[in-house]
Amino acid sequence: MRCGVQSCRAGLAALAIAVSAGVAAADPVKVGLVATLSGPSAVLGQHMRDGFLLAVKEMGGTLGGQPAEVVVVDDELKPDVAVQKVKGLIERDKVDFVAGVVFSNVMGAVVKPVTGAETFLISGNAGPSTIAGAGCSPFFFSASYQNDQNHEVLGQYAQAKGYKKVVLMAPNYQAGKDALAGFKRYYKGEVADEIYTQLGQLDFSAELAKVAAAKPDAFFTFMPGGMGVNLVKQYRQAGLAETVPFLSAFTVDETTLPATGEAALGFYSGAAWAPDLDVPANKAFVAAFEKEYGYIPALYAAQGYDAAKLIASAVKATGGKLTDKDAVRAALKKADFASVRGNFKFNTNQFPIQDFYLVKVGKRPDGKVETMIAEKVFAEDGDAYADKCPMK
Amino acid sequence: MTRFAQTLGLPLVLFLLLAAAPLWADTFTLSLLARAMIFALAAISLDLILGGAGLVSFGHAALMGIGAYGVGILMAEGVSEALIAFPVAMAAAGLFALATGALSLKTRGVYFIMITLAFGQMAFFVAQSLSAYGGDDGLSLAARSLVAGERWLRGPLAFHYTVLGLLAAGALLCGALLAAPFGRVLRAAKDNERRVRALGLDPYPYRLVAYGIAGALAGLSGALFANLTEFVSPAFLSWHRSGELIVMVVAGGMAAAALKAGGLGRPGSALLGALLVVLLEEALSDLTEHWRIVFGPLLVLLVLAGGKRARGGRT
Amino acid sequence: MSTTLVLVQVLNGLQLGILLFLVAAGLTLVFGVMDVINLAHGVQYMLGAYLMVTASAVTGSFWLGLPLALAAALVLGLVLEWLVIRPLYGRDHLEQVLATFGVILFVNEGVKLVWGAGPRAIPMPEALSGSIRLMDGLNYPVYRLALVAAGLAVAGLLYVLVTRTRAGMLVRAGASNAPMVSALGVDIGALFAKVFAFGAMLAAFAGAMAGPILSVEPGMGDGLLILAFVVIVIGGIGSIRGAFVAALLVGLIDTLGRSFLTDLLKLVLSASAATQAGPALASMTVYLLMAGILIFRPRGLFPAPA
Amino acid sequence: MTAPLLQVRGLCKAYGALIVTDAVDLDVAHGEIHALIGPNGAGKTTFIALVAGEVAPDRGRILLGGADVTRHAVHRRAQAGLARSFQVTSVLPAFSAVENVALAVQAAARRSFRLLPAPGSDRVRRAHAVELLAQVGLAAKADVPAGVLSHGEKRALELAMALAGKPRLLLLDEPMAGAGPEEGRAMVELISAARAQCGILLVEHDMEAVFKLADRVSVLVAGRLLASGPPDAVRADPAVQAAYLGEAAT
Repeated sequence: MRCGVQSCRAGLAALAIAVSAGVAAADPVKVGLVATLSGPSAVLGQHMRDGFLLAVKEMGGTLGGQPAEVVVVDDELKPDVAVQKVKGLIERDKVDFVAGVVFSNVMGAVVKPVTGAETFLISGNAGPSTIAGAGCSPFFFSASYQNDQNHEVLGQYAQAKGYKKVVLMAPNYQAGKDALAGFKRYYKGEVADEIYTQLGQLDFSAELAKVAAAKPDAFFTFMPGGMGVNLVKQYRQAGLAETVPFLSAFTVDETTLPATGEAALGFYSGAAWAPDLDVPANKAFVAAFEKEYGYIPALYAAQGYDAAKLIASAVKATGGKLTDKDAVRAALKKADFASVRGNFKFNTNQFPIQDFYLVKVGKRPDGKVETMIAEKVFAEDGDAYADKCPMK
Repeated sequence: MTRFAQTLGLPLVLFLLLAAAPLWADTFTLSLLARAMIFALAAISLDLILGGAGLVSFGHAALMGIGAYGVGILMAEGVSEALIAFPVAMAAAGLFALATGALSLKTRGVYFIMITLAFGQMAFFVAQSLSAYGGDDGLSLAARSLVAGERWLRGPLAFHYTVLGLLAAGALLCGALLAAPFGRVLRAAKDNERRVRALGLDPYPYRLVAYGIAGALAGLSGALFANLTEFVSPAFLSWHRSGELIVMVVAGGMAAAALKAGGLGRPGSALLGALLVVLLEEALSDLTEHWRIVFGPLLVLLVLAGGKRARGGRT
Repeated sequence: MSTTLVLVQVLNGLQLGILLFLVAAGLTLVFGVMDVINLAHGVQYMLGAYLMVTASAVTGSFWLGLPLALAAALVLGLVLEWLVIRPLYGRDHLEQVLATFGVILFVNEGVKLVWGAGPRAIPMPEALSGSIRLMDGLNYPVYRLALVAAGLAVAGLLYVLVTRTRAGMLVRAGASNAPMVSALGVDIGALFAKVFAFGAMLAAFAGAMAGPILSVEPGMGDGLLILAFVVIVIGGIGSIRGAFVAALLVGLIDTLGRSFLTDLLKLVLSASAATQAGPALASMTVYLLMAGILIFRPRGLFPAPA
Repeated sequence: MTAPLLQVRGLCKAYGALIVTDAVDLDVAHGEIHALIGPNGAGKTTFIALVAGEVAPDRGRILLGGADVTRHAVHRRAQAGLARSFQVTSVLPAFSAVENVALAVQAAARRSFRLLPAPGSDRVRRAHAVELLAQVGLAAKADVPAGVLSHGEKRALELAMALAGKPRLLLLDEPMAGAGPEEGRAMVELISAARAQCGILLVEHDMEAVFKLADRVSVLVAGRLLASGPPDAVRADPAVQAAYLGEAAT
């Protein structure tokens, strides 16, 4: 075996865990955590990793009573690199679980190599429709959501609110198209314009001029990462924030709010979680997270945290006998852990059934900006693709 | 002896090491080596035009990507046979290279770099808009290609030797092309185009044919790459990947020149470059998430220490 | 599409063009004068933005932070020239590409370690934070107008520097015949260092100015570097005038393409085909433009005298 | 009598207001050495470039062996039997001397589009290349990179490359320039020997060599042909003496 897997491959955070573990007697549980840790989107992976590692740390460096080894790998947001890395996790490190994955295109690339090797894959974020539907796998569990759901929240909200005319905008790639499709599944009014922008676009002045010209009742967008930061600031600067409500998904959250600051105040998003969600487990999680890392967790952190807790629950239920795949799967399906999202159970396609909220950017008493629950839009919502999954 | 080392020593050693790899490597290392060898094939094809003909293409990843999509799309349409898909992939990439090369080769130097980038980007955006084949999310292959109806490529050993064999064939082909009268014209036109014209030779058709052959070989490497990852994605065509291939070729040329065992325009050096870059990246990224902070200065040092020796390679 | 909308998009295009010009100007000078392909120019733009993040936070003011950030960028430019670029003069272009690529990797990772992986912001100066009413129903942010004005001012300044001063004369002469200039008894090494650092500062200025409207994040210079190369190649390497014209051309075509191409396609294609092809084509317009220009003018619009 | 090998008729070339070639007529016959002389800046090198095809004329015609090649590209003229040396030597610096000549040999044999090596015929052509090198006295330097050869050796190498194509017409642009006395004498002999195979258009400043070698001399001054004829007649021409030789002789 190579020099202590944790120290070599997981960076400093995991090293801390290994040291604090101190329980080396039992067979360790090995988890490979795949996250995007380089490039402009690195912050999403960082949230997810920190959330996951926090959970492990809180459990004293164990998962379900067994000492834990977490191997963190950076997928570089390149699908082929991700495939190479998960092969390393499975064939070399012989991990029991692969967790994480921020982006759907990376998930699309790794889902087969992982589940094909009969290793459990616990998504910490990406939930593409193929895996939720016909391509579902007994070895795949989502600790996050199905991609469309967050968009549906806003569609439902816009419909309920009685908006007559909206403009939609997303980057020109599959997730962007899915986002707008998800919104339109519930919104039945007029769509004045559907704007597709280039992925990684910096400047939205051209598009925002079109939005202003269309004079819609509301604006819906899916613009993750740095693109979202630019859009939010430019939306505010174009003077649209006062006139056209800004509805979004994965655009204003705790990864981008430090950069957008107060420019995002009053902007809406849809999510299954927000830092102020009133659940005991969540209160503890947010407090511990801020204390540990010095920044406010985003939903990626919450999902990473839940993913670790989910794995721990299965390890515990099986008594650490991870070779019995059927038993592990049955244990995972029970989702017997205290989710920071409160209500959390698995659908037949092994995606969660959970509540979804409209969240709004607001200021905390300490002056920091975060997303806050505004209203519950869906209760115990399953995704639209579960029917197509042959698993029962 | 030096002459032998310059022409055959380095590639021979590398090929022997690769051929012996299954004796000691686990399946993960084998798949890592397969990745390195597939990039090496692409790097060797790039070096044919870059080192051999002095044409720096910044769109080589697009050719590789076209090959990968060739396999992916055919499989999505129900054609899993490698004996059909691989030649189609090579033909598609080769024809794209010929068509874009016919226009690009009217320019020189940095203008050539940028016009090949432009065509590469166009191919990238087309791949991104192929929503029938996954669009930006890419396309999963149902399984690896069949060879004459057999599941030959699915075993790690067979896959290793298949890739190694095709890599060796590609290296031999490029080496032979460069040593032949054809390659002599390419190399001479890189050295002194005016003189070559005065001898009654128009470099254009030679360069175009070389570009087309390089395209087909890059397409082959793309076809293998699709089989390795069982996935194709527009990211395969991105300019970042083209830049990585250039880095492999140039770093390999410089490293080989420093060892006095080759230089630009020698397949063995491109092979060395690809192996070095892929394996070093893997090794460094195992050590730290911030491996680029080490890798970047290594490249700078290689250039600063390598001095002008790299130019003494095959010309 | 209304005329006012077109007008606003033209302004937006100009503004992108100005930003591109600021980055491309240094790139084309360094390339034209010293024959160095400096891929690290994009990270100098990024560094400008990050330095501005810190400088504006430390001083608490945009206006005090800007000169501080520019001075720091100038110093970093000199250091980079001394450490990496100077040994590359006269070397093969490919070696320069490899070495400066290494610099990109290092700096991109470095800023992540220093400033964190997440996007950062530069607060907009109060005085410029509003938007003004250009025409009925269309507001335009003051800051963007200021950015255009600042860019035009820098372009004018550059024009005067290059055409009216001794240093500019040497730069122009150096671009076409470096040995001749050094034969005139000019310390060509010192001239190169100054030009390089000045180019780095221009890129940093672009980054600092873009900060309040764009997010400051690792790798933000990579995409812009490619566009800047497109600009200098269209303009003709070494030509400041070419870079200016090409930057505006690229800015306008890119912006107008993104805004109107899909709508234009709808006139000839079905709506679904247009929304399918439009954005893909809009992403390509800049590259189509470059390929088209190079096919007919293989050395750009304003080729340097051979 | 058959048409002269090279016929230049009314050739004109101007760069802006500067007329560098002004209605020049000139012939070179097979087996003849026709020397073109003139003061610096007379337009000799431009004239060579026009004949070789590197520069397109504004007006006039160039016929090679009776065929009009005025619009033909450099390489097509070369294929039609036109070989040349350059004023500033132009070899393939990274190639060995024998490789330089081997390229010329394969170009002449029209065997360049052979994608794969064929050891047999490659060896034959290499032997031929070595032979040509021996002709110009470079046999000992066959494997030396051309870039490190002395100036005179590069000149000789260029000549070997030119002869490899069995050219009908040889354009030599100042072959003596920069050569030492020994090398100069050797070059005169080489050129003299080459006359048997082809016609030669020789641009040269070394008057001793010109009058030793040339069958005919033309004098170019400011783009115009001032005089043309046998060496002695040209030497005696008062206009030539006034414009050119007078100053050169003093």
